[in-house]
Amino acid sequence: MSTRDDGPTGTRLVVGVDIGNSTTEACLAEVGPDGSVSYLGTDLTRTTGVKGTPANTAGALTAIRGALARGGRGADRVATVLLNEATPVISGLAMETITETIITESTMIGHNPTTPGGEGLGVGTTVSIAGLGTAEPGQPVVCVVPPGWDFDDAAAAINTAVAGGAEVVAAILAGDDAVLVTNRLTRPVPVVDEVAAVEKVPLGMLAAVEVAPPGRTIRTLSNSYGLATVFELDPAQTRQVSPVARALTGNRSAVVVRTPSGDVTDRRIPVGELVLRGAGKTLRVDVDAGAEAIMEAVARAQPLDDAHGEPGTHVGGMLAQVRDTMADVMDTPGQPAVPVSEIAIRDVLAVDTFVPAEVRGGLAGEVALENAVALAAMVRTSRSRMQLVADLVSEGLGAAAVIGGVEGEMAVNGALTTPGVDRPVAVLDLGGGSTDAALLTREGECTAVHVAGAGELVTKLIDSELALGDREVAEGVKRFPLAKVESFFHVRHEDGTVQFFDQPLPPHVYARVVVLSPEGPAPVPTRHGLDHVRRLRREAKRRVFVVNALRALRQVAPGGNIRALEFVVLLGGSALDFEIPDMIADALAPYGIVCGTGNVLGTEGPRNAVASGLVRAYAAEPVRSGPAAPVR
Amino acid sequence: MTTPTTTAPPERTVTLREIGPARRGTRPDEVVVALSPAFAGHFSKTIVDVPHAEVLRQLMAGIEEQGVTARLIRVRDTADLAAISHIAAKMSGSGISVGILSRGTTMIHQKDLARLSNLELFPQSPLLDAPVFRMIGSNAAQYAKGESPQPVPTRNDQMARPRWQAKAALLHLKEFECIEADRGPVEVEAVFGPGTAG
Amino acid sequence: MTSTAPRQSTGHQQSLRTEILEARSVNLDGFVEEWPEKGLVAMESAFDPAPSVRVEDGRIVELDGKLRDDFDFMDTFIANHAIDVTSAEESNALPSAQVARMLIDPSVSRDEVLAVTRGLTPAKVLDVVKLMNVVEIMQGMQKMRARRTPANQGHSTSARDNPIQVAADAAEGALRGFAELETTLGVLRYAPLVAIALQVGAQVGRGGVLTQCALEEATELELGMRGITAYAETISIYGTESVFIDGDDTPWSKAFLAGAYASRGIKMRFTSGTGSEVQMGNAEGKSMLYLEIRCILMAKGAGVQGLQNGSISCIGVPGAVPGGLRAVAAENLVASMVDLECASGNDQSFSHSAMRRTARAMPQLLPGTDFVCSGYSSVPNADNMFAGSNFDTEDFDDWNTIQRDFQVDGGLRHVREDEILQAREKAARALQAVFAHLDLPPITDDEVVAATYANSSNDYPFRDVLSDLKGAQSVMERGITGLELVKALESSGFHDVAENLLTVLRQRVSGDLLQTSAILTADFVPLSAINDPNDYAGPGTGYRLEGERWEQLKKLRHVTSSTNPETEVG
Amino acid sequence: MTALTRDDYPLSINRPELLHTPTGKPITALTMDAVVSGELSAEDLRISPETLQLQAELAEASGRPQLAGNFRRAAEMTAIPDADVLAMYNALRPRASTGAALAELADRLETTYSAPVCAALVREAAEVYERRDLLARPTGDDD
Repeated sequence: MSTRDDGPTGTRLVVGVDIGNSTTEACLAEVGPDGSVSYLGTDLTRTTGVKGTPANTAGALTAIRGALARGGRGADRVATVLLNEATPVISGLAMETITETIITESTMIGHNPTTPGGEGLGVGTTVSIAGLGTAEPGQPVVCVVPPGWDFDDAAAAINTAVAGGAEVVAAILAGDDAVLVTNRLTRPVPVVDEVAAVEKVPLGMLAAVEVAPPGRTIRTLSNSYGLATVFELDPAQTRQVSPVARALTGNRSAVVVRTPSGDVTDRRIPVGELVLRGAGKTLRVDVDAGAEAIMEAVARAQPLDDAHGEPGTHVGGMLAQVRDTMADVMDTPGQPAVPVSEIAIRDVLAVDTFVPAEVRGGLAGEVALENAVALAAMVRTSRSRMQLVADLVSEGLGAAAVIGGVEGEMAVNGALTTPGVDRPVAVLDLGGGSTDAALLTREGECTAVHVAGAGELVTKLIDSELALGDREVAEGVKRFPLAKVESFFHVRHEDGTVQFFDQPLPPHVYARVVVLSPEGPAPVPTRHGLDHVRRLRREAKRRVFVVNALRALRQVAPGGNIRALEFVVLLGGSALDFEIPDMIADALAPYGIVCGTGNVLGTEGPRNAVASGLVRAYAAEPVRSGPAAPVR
Repeated sequence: MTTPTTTAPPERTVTLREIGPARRGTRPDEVVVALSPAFAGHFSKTIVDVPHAEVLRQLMAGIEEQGVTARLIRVRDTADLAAISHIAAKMSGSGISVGILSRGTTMIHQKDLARLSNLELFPQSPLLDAPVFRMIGSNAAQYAKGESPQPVPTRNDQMARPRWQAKAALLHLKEFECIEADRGPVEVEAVFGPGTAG
Repeated sequence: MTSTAPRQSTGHQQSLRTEILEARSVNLDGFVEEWPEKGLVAMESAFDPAPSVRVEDGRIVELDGKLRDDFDFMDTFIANHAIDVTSAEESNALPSAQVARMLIDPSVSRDEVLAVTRGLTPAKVLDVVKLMNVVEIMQGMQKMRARRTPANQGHSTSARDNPIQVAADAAEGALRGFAELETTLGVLRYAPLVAIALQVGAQVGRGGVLTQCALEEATELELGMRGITAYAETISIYGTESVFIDGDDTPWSKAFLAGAYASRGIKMRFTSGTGSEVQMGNAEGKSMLYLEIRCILMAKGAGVQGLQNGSISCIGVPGAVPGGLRAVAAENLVASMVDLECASGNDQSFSHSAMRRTARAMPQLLPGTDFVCSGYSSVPNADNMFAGSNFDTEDFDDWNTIQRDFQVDGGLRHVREDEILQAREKAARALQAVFAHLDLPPITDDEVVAATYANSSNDYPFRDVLSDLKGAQSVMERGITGLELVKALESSGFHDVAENLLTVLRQRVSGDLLQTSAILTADFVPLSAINDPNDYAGPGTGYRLEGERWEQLKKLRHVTSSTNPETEVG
Repeated sequence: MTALTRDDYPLSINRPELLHTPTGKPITALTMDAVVSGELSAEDLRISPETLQLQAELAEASGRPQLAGNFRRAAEMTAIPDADVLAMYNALRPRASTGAALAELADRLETTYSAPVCAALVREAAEVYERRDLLARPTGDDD
């Protein structure tokens, strides 16, 4: 501490307060008459209410009191509280599935059961097991076994028929019985099982059943010419069945039935338009055109004035809801409603993703990875009610409270306290709903932008792509490294290293892919292996944070040229992530930029940048202007 | 509810033939199924009348379908499910076992776990039917293969208490009566009676 | 297959009447034959020990036919702590019939009975109650109940652990008359939010209602110490040494825990019940009632003020054997006749038959107990996370009618719809304000409306469970206590609720609720066996349902007015 | 001061002057104003050992010696931190502690916390556990 409590005249106790979307941070410092700053303590608490609204007061006071307690100062000594000029930013997420796979006339079964029976290819006419007795000898048949048949009975019936001369070349079962039946057959044949809607398999049709050896995939039915050979197709027909072959690629087992006009189609679902207004243009883009087309349109409409989605679609609903929420937040009783023009969608991020969905017309609950587009949108208003927050804070604390600076500028200011950083510097604040960037040039000019899409979108992508249906689990996958529990006493981490334990791990994680949360390993309920989950997690982060980092930096970089930047400092909650900072640094490396996670004041890590930036800005001012005044 | 046995009305039976003292297995692809003292002996069906023959067939089928081998033992000196299952897990080449009491209560165990712990427990014997036993066998086999099966969904019924609580206690006491102290576990072979073809 | 499918017919032709009887719900219940050698018998077993006691040098050296060297730990604990050594030999020498007669004789005061029972051994207590039929047991209960004024306890839980539902149902339950409300969880991590909701809702419904949240010991104790809950009762004890050890406890560990709760000013009772030992296969050949009497005396010896018994979660076992419910009634009587508060069961799904369900409660409802139900489900049974109670919300009007029919006080009353809606709405609003104040996940106005008119958890909008769980965790991490709840209520304009809660918290400092059978009246007067002792001394004495309370209980949903029969009163 | 009788109950109404918080405040200081102004902490809402002794007197006077004994143990336990109370409870579980560990616990109760009544309970448990084979075996044996 460089000053005494009742230090020399002119020493002032100030608190910088940053009200963010999710956290409110405070920084307590003494500012000497010469502008010197002694930092006394910081605090962090959850933001109360939507940022930029009077509900923030409670959280702000909590953070101020926390910083005072840590700094060992009483509230009565505070000269000025400095608040950031925070405008409300609300973000929303939506997802539209844009493709649909449809099987008609039950032409194929491609669900890939874990345990098919037998091996090889069998081609014959489909016959119900009850009708096997009347099957013509010498005519190859594919036996169809409905639900309710015991495996012993089914095997016995087939063996009896075979003994009587029937030529059973393959079987299709409703239950999970393929290995059981095959093991009991006098003459083993390929068997596909777990076909829940087996009664829909058309009887009396030519069908092919193929099962590959363990660890292999089918070769004939996934090959258009293989299908052509099996079913004696002409070139036109071959062209028609090629989607079937494609759909079966990678499976260990499959059934194809030759029906008059059976087909597998991959249909695009029209899900409406996105209307983007900006740069004097109004652009329309079909959402089902995919992320690339949407983002290209967004780029052409920069700066975006507003966006609308088609009513009745997820995207339309989401955009409307984001807008409505903002309107609700901004409306003050007794005052005229906020003009809609002030509540406009200012950025949209589209990301291609996929959603596991059950195939229409499938017989065995086949799941196809359908294409989808995830959208994040952001609305911010120019209207801030921070002055009201400042008044309330002042009243609650009994000290003056002023708006001390604009968020982005203050963030850069604070980031400059990171050791090793100098102007020109850009900061990237990696938050929950939006990714923010600000640039401070060598000359001291500052520009700032917010772009849509951040941590919450990553969670949503992980949730839907892994079909978890549980945001808490998805959040865990996002935040913590993975491991596979290989025994009760060891796990293999995602980097391949093994860790041993003295005490046995809890039974519910045994043999599972887990996330290593601070509370211990938590299982990820998925059939996918660790590598798949890891790849998907990193890809989700890349598509959101790396893409947005580049997008945001381009918007603040001189002439849109990222190479013109020298230092990039990562801030915000997601800058604490175990891999996002590295991914962004890797992406920026080719541009010759120094990029890393901030360490505000040399102690705070990526936290407290705005709050300490407010204090720094204040300290720089009074030297020239004397009394506390808002920094512009 | 439909069960895989609906088309086979003639009830299958099972007798257990003792082969000799149970031994620790070495095959990593086996699951040891441990039967309680009165299973398929003093008793022939579970608390809700699922025949023990069917219980055993389905458990073994679930294991076989996964390409894993089932080995049966009978534990004679205890009727405590955790103890039965744990003894079996220690004898299992894969370290995985399924333990089952006469009334149907079932547990999947693993050799490195504490005796009173388990991988999956199915405590509500009145709610266990043939398809559930199949899934239990299948899951045990998947654990043996080092896979991560989704736990078999457990069911609950608030009114099971008035209907079954006392009978469960009675069956438990009867099972206790069949305990033969100081007799170690024996390896057994299941010989299924009429109705089977395999 | 469901566990309760109707029994299959035998294939023989049945009479049409048999078909009707077979279809009756009572035949979905299970019944078994006795097996006394294994303890599968209610209270009449040749294998129970004969009473005996011998005192040497101020120490019991023989108990029920066993010498001290052969005592198991239950015998030891009971001999060391439960039985009054000075009177033991004399009391046990009294003929059992004489003690039984004292229990039912109005001219013998409760204190005079206690002077004898404090010296009785477990086998002697059994010998005494074995002489009593169920009417005599009820007569004994009427006099031996510790608190003069009977009361009732409710369960307030949610299948979705929805705090708003718990708050609204707690408010309604409190308004309907429950003196205690208990909750528990599906997802344990929800506990802090649900416990807060229960407390806030209860204090909206009626100031002074006591709440508890059943959890594992550490968390339950912590919530209690923070003043988020007010009492605890799920501390289980068992009648044989082997089952006690299976539960990973001993009489000494439980006695220590009893002291721990009292040291934090938290009211507490133990839990036990007939059937638990045989259910776990280690009844050691003793009848269910004999083993339960050992539990009751163990509780007495540990110095807890009360006991929840009446078979509780094992009710299916005594319910299936002959005379089982007589034994259950007797175990409640024994708890009362050794001067413990008795929360008398009727708290678990017991029968498919409505007739049996009602009959099961008569030995407690008619004479009155300290808590007739130790958990009447004040939510629909589908939402009851204690696995269902013997009575639930659908039975409210039946219960009220039975109280009116027999002029007995079962602790509840009919409340007009408008009052209920108002209380539910206010509870939801109060919780909304508390959550906002504590910066917990917001409660929307839609949820408040839903809470006002809802029946079950299905009638509420889905909560963001992830945010709720994070909020719940933050309650624990931030060290939020009952004081913060008071502040939140006060600062958001719920002054009356804040005062109610503060008064309940203040009680902890006084310790008044630690005394036997203590509850808080609506005027915040602690009412216990000390200042409201049961003074029954025959017809016209003791607690009588009369005056204002009787006028309350005369009201039902539909009662035709005698002055204008074209209208209804109420 | 003369011993309390049944007529003194409830103390919160009849003898509030006897009641203090562990922090030394009278019970009448627990007002809404005090809560709102932040004067009260959670510590102010705990029961004091003196109050538990008073309730023990009341229990004794009402013919409940065991209940009184529990209150006396509780009065001693007010000094023991929450985590330690739970740890001691766990130590008393069957086969959780060796005889030596229980003896040590009893000594600690007596010397560190001046809790002779609790110590006596632990010593009694140790004696019974030894006779009933409920002490932890010195070496681990989990089978």
